[in-house]
Amino acid sequence: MSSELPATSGDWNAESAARLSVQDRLAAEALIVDVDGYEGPLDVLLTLSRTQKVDLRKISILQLARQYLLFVEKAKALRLELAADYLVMAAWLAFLKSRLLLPPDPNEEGPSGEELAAHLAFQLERLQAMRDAAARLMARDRLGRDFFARGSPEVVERVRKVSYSATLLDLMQGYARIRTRDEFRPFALDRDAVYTMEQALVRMRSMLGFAGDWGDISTYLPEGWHDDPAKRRSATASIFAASLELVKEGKAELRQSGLFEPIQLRRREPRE
Amino acid sequence: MGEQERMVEAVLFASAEPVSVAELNARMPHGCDAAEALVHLRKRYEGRGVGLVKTGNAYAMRTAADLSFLMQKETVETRKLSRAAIETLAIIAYHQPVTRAEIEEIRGVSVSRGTVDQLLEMEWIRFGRRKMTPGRPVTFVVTQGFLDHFGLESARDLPGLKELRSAGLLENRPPPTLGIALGLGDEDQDGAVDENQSELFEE
Amino acid sequence: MGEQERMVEAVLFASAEPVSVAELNARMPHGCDAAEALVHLRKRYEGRGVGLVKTGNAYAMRTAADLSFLMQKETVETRKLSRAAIETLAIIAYHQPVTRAEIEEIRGVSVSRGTVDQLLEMEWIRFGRRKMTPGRPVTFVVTQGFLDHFGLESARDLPGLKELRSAGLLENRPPPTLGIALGLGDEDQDGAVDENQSELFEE
Repeated sequence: MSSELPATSGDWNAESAARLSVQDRLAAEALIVDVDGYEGPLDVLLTLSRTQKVDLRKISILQLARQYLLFVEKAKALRLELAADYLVMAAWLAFLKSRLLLPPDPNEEGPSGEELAAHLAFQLERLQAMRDAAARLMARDRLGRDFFARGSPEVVERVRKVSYSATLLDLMQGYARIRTRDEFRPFALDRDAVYTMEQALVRMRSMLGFAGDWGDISTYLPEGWHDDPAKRRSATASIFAASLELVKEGKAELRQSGLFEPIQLRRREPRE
Repeated sequence: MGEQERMVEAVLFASAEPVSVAELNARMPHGCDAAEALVHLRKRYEGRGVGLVKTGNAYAMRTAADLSFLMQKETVETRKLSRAAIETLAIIAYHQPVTRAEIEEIRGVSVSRGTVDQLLEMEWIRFGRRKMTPGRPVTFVVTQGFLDHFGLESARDLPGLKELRSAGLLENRPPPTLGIALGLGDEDQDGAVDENQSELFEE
Repeated sequence: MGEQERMVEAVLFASAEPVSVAELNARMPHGCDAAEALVHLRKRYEGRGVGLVKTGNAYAMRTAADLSFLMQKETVETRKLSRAAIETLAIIAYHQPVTRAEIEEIRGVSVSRGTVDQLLEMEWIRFGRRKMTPGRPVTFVVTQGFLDHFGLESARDLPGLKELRSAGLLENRPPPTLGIALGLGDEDQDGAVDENQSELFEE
């Protein structure tokens, strides 16, 4: 389904075209859109019914049926492919039209043409009512546009953090802890037995280039950090942390065959 | 100012979402009566820059709508809804609980899955109870989030609801089609069988 | 209630961040005096469940501190801020602007990148000006969010060492030294071993 329906207002009803006002013609020309623009046959009927300029309750279904059939004829003439439901509606309206025009056959079963027409009118009115309701709904004051919720809701996590994890007291105690330590202990001594992760990273980065095959990470311990238990522990921990960091960066791989087994590392070949 | 009023005020202020009376009571010390405190609080905030708003069975603090001009910074761009989505939403709101087939009957076209998905995703609609008709189709209803967004206390406060109802436009009037029109296979005119089928095909 | 008071109330309520007087004035219609409206508003909320709070040079609405117990139910999960992070944060607050080297100097251990990143991410610290020393290192300062969170008007309001001592927060005895502290860079020297481990698990 594509392109446009170059119909003019006159096409709908040639005789009355001359009598149509400019406004009527504009309304009718609203139909000159591709069929995709319509939300189904009922939408087309509703649009067509506006050209009648009357209350939907007093609409002439007969006239509407004619207009719709013309609309479909026009589309066919332009060799536009109409969706099946448009054609089904056309057939149904043709049937309705004949029922409305012909004198009622007393032997015929089923609802009268008037009943069918009344239901179609009801459907159109109901659809129009829903459209109006939708428009009114969307025009209401709306959250985030016209009225607003609390901009900084005191959520959950944050509130918890106040009471639990980082209170002013924590902060001051933390500070006090450091200052007290400072007053009594020269920190320089501590660093002796500390091999930082940064140091470990620098060391491992420079060595990584040669680690093509799996090797125990303990082999990365620096000289002189093997014997003193405190120093060895510090260096081991940092080497391990640095290994994890390298893995995170995608530069190395780690493996361990089981609990407490040696941890092995090798360089990871860059993927290209 | 009553202590309970203070508490309700604090809880509602702290939350961006509406808070139900039950939850208020649960959070306040035992023996408190949130409902009564809410009455006082609502009065206290009358005519102010923010006010107490009821939405569904919950309450929330919201800024006064006449001050929206101050809030350019806070305005959130809502995703633009298609015409189909807006109409579908209105039909669900006014006809709820409503089945997909009923929505299609009203709009005269099939409801695309994307439309329903979008509304579900925005948490403006949700599934309601299954209908006790053949095939037991699922129904859709609007959510509290919908009420909150459109500033409605309840679905009964939808604009024009009474008029629509008294005009009979919210009725599910069965089409007077029997026998003859069936041959045309018109889905819109037809009853339960087609309804169920369209659901089958789409799901 | 003054119209300007209503406006300030609504803006402070809806804003995600504390708002300065200058911004209030910029957002309100020409000729409004936000500062004056704030005075009235502050008075109006005295003793209520929420109150007007000044943080830095900006204003925000906060629930009353004595009602914080009401927010408990909303809590889902929290991660405790690690000791390393608290200490780093404290040092930044007390010594700002301070470089990483200076923090390490004070703490006696190196500061891990993760700790600084976490604090930056929480928006409790930010980068300050570079120091005019060799290498022009960056400095860290605390943010408005930090002041906001800890209910401080400015970092200068933090109690000094003397006050800490008189409040009993400063232990006069050095904590026992455990020479075997793990050297994971960011660990405390004086903490018990299990504390260090819990830090490992928390980060």
